[in-house]
Amino acid sequence: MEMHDAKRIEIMIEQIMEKRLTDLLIENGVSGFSVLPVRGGSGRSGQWSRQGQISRAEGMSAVVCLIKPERLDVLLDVILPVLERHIGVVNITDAKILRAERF
Amino acid sequence: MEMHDAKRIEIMIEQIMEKRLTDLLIENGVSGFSVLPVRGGSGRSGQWSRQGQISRAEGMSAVVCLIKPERLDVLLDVILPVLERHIGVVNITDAKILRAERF
Amino acid sequence: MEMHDAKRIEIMIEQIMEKRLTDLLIENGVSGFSVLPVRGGSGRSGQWSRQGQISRAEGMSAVVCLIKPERLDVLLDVILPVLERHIGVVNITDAKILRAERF
Amino acid sequence: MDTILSLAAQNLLSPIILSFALGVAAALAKSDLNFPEAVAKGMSLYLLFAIGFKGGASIADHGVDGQLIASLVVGVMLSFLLPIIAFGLLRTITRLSVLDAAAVAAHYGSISIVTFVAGSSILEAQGIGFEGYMVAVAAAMEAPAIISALWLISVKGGGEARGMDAGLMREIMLNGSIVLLIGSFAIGWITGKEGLAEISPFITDPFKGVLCLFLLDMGLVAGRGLARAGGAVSGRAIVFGVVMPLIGASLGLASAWLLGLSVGGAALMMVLSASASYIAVPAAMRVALPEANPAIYLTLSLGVTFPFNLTLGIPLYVALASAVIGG
Amino acid sequence: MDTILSLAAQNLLSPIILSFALGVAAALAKSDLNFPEAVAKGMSLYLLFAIGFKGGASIADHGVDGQLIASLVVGVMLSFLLPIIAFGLLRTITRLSVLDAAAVAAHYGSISIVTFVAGSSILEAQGIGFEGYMVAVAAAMEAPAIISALWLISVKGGGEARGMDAGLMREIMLNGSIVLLIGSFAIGWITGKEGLAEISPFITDPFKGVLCLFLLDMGLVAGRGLARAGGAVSGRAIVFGVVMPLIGASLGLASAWLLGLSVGGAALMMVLSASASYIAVPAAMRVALPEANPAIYLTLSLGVTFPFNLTLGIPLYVALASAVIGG
Amino acid sequence: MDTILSLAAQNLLSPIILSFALGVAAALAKSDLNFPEAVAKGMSLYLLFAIGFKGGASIADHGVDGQLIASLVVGVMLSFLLPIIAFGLLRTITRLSVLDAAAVAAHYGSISIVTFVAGSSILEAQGIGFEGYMVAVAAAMEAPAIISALWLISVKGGGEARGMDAGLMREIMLNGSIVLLIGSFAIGWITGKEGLAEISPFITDPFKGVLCLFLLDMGLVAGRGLARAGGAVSGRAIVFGVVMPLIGASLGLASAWLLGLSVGGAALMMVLSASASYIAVPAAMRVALPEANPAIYLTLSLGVTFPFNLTLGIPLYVALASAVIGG
Ligand SMILES: Nc1ncnc2c1ncn2[C@@H]1O[C@H](COP(=O)(O)O)[C@@H](O)[C@H]1O
Ligand SMILES: Nc1ncnc2c1ncn2[C@@H]1O[C@H](COP(=O)(O)O)[C@@H](O)[C@H]1O
Ligand SMILES: Nc1ncnc2c1ncn2[C@@H]1O[C@H](COP(=O)(O)O)[C@@H](O)[C@H]1O
Ligand code: NA
Ligand code: NA
Ligand code: NA
Repeated sequence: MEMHDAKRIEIMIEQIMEKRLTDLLIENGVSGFSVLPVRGGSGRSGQWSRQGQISRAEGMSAVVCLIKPERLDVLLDVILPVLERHIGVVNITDAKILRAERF
Repeated sequence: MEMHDAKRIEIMIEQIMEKRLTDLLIENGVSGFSVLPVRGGSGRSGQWSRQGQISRAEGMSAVVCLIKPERLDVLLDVILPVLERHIGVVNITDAKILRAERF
Repeated sequence: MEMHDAKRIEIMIEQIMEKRLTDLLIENGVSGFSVLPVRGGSGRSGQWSRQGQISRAEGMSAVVCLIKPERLDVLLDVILPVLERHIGVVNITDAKILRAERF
Repeated sequence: MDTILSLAAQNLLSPIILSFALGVAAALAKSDLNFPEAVAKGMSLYLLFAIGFKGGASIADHGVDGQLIASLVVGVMLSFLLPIIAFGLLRTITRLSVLDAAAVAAHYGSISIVTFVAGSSILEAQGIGFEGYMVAVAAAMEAPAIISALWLISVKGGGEARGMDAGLMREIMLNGSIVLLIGSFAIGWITGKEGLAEISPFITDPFKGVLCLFLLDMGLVAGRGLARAGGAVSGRAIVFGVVMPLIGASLGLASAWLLGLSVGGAALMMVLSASASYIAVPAAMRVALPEANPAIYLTLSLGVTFPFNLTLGIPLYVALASAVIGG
Repeated sequence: MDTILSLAAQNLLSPIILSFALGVAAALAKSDLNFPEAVAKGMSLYLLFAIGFKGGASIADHGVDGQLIASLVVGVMLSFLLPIIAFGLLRTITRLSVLDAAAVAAHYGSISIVTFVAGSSILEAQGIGFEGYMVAVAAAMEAPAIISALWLISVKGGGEARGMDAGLMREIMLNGSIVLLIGSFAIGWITGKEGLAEISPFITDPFKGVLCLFLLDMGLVAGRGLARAGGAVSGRAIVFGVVMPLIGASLGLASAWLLGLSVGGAALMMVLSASASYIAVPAAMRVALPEANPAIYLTLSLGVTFPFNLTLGIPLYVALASAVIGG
Repeated sequence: MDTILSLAAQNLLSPIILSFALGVAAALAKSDLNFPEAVAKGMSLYLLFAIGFKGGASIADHGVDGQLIASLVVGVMLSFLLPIIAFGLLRTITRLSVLDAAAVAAHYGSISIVTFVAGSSILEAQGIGFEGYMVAVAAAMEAPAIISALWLISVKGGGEARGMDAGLMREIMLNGSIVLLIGSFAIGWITGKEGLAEISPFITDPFKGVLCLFLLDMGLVAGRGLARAGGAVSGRAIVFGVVMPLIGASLGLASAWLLGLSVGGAALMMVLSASASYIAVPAAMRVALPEANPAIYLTLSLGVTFPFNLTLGIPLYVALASAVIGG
């Protein structure tokens, strides 16, 4: 089984900023990512939950992005300005991927 | 790009125990986590799905928690008693985080 | 705190193939996994979102599966044929798990 | 006898029962028909709100009598008592552990609000009136059974029950269904006939149709549970799932007779005693008795007793209530 | 001609079409207006249940005649035949590969239940009756086209179709929409006029309003698809998306004439033949022909043919049916 | 005075207010009662569609007069002006930073469509008519306040506001609620009385009932916000949350008088001016002023002003409008 090194970047981001982030990713050639709903959480700005909410203002998404290790720095340079003044967190783990021709 | 070591703890837990877990996290000073919905799964207690359900009794959440490596043991000591008699799993991966001042 | 080595496999797969994949996992003795909804994403086949959709045709799930490292190859052999002609990605990270008796 | 059969036949061919049957059939045939979780939850909130409100409005209309308090007290007593009978029966005829038997017993002492809703729909279709406060009795009967079950374990020593701490107690008493049922009951009572008139096109007219769709979903869930449960539940346990509601219904009938309830009220008291919880109690059990096997209690309550009550039980209870109280 | 124009105008200015247009406009303007997936799915379950039930109840009322079987058989034959015509047309006028052409063809042989619902709403608004069993014909026409398409590929060799294995076959025949449509049709048939009366305030009165909201959502989805598809679909393919429904409708009209259907029945047979699937077939294609490009078949069926039928097609078909059958 | 009190009492005991109160009580008691996000969103889409459509249909019925344009212009002016007053008041009586004060001010210049819906329900219950185009005024008043607030920051220098770029501007103008409200208003206008008749069983009959459930959910959200906000909001800020709507309502009344609106129209203009946004503006603030603290503006608008308007405010405004305009 051939596996290739990759980085798994997981960005917890305000839903209201999600489109801005993914537009930027695509603009910068990062065309692979998945968006998972986040139902609630807690951070420096307190605890929250999406139950019964109707506005997009409160609520977060997890954007998971697998990329080649050598592209990590470029990616971070691109996304950090979007995140800077906003709440949320970013974590990066080492991963292996199959079918590397897709990245 | 400055990155800091962290641990990513992912706890798959029964929804009915979720609040107990997150209350405990906050009580013990772990104020950062995100809760993702889990739509179905399988484990020793069989396969399940949330489709069409109305009760919270069956159903799980994934609580993702990023912390400084040195706090891992404290965290595990705190959460294990809650999980002990319940179904679910915990996994921990090494991660890098940005903006470490937030943790 | 005793922790055990494990692999965390995260499979982003078309919803329509999800049951085929999980059936196969169970058939091959991988009885532990969790399915998380994916709300949208982007890849080689373009960008998509589940908002307002009613069909299962467009839409993906993330199947997260924790297994003992020595079983990874068997698992990949089993799942790859299902994924082969379909869109989606697989990533594998090293993880630690608690309560290894469950795996 | 004749009436029972014709009542049962009429009930079996009503849209709500056929919708449930469709759900079970679709699930057993492994169709991918399913309701999103949010829609199922939305329908259950609607049903609880509507049934509570209408109960309250009918009290406002007919006034309260001494029976209200008496009925509440008797309901609570039944809910405490039934788990003990259920536990004894389970330990006698099945091989369930103390822990599993107690968990199952808790379900049968508590009630199924959907069975109650179906029962009152059938009464209405037959033009049989009932005391509006039966909704309040239903709410009162949700929780006591849980305490009985935990007490049984502490006495019989079947494992370590996470004691009934204050947190769990509050969680049970303030669980969403009870709060919504009691709350809308109060709103119906306060706003009375006028309040009902304002929102009747929402809570009365489409009620039965929503109930059909909801029971379709219940059928899907029950059918999938049955298909999945497979070996988890023994033949003897299934016998329990049919006999226990009959015992419950008998006690309910006796209580109704003592209380002097109307035919409809008696039938509903029987329905409440005969039905088994599958929303509030399973959730409480996951917290208080996590080692008890959910496959057993959910299969019995949702897969055996719920369909039994829905199809044969309710018409039987209505016929018996008519014979004993009405006759 | 006059009637067609006035019918089309009247149709274009009805709340349901304007709701669809609002959705398309909002999507093209990149508004963030959207429906949660669960709500969209809930509305589609409601529409299927209601349309099936009403169809069944109308059969119970008017009785079955020999036409029912004949219509079902003809419907199935049309669904087998139309993909072959569509495939030929696509290979002639566009440059689609065998694989993509076959996948698109499967969609046009199958049907769009929402187009059917819209068609029957328009007939009702104009006081034109139709055979209740047309709902059953709709269900029967969902699947055969998929088999035709897979057969085309095996003959024309456009790639390796994951053979029509038993699992896929069952999945198609038992997909949620078919089961719900046939199931509620059966319930409506069994419970008849009385059943309908019981739940009519739920399935009849608010039906059109729900349809408006649902079409608003369909408009949003179609509009987003159009915006996104961009280059994926050629001008010639778009021509196909308008011409093919007209061919389908003609065959539907001829069939209806042979079957001796009423004006309304004929119009609905045309609507079924003219409409293209965007729920059942796309899902089947993702399993059977994963290499076929979804952007092509979804854009054509949901972005071109669906709006065409909804706005111009249906009034045209009604007018033609009136002229040919009614005249 | 008498009328005000009796109006307030009557309002406080209506099902919609009691439902809201039930939600707040359940949240404060930490019940786990909650609505899934998708259901809450579904209900809000329904309410927007219904209120927009009915407004449009009533215009089609009564025709447009010069007042429509005048009212829109005045509404936009109020929405620009109110944040400046709110900002001044906040900086005088509270210790909020420029940034937080501007963010709060933006909410009070904009409007709460649910408060508007509740206001029109109350008017209808009392048989008081109003101008159908008030819905359009509501939509026009959503956005200008945001521009005022950003302008305040650029003048007062309270931090770096992410300038009002074209993207954000379009996002605000085309946010889902505005598009749905204006869109369904247009559809109602175009299809008129006939369109309304077609879908009235969906958008009129069950409207109040849906509003009850929706306000129940709003109560839950507001109650949880209050419980959570704890120290975030000072006593003086709470005073602002009650005084500001009174100031807004006074300006609304004056404007209505100048415009020559009917009693009902004047009451609704007061409601719009008095109410504070909690859907569109918070979302815009998260983009434009991410450093402003959401706990402050959400607690004030949803936790203080919304309940105040719903319970005491609206009956007061109706009474004042009757006295000043009607007298
Ligand atoms: N340490 C963490 N681990 C996981 N998720 C986090 C963490 N910190 C913050 N989050 C998520 O990011 C959101 C905003 O965090 P904050 O910016 O700290 O208010 C929280 O509500 C969580 O959903
Ligand atoms: N190995 C695993 N990988 C991922 N999720 C798991 C695994 N085992 C269990 N789970 C999740 O935890 C739930 C309960 O597991 P169990 O305690 O084994 O019954 C399952 O239904 C899954 O959602
Ligand atoms: N690099 C990636 N990182 C995360 N998710 C991805 C990535 N590439 C693809 N995906 C997910 O897989 C889906 C199909 O990808 P593709 O096969 O490239 O069209 C996308 O819509 C995403 O949800
Ligand atoms: Na019981
Ligand atoms: Na067709
Ligand atoms: Na305002």
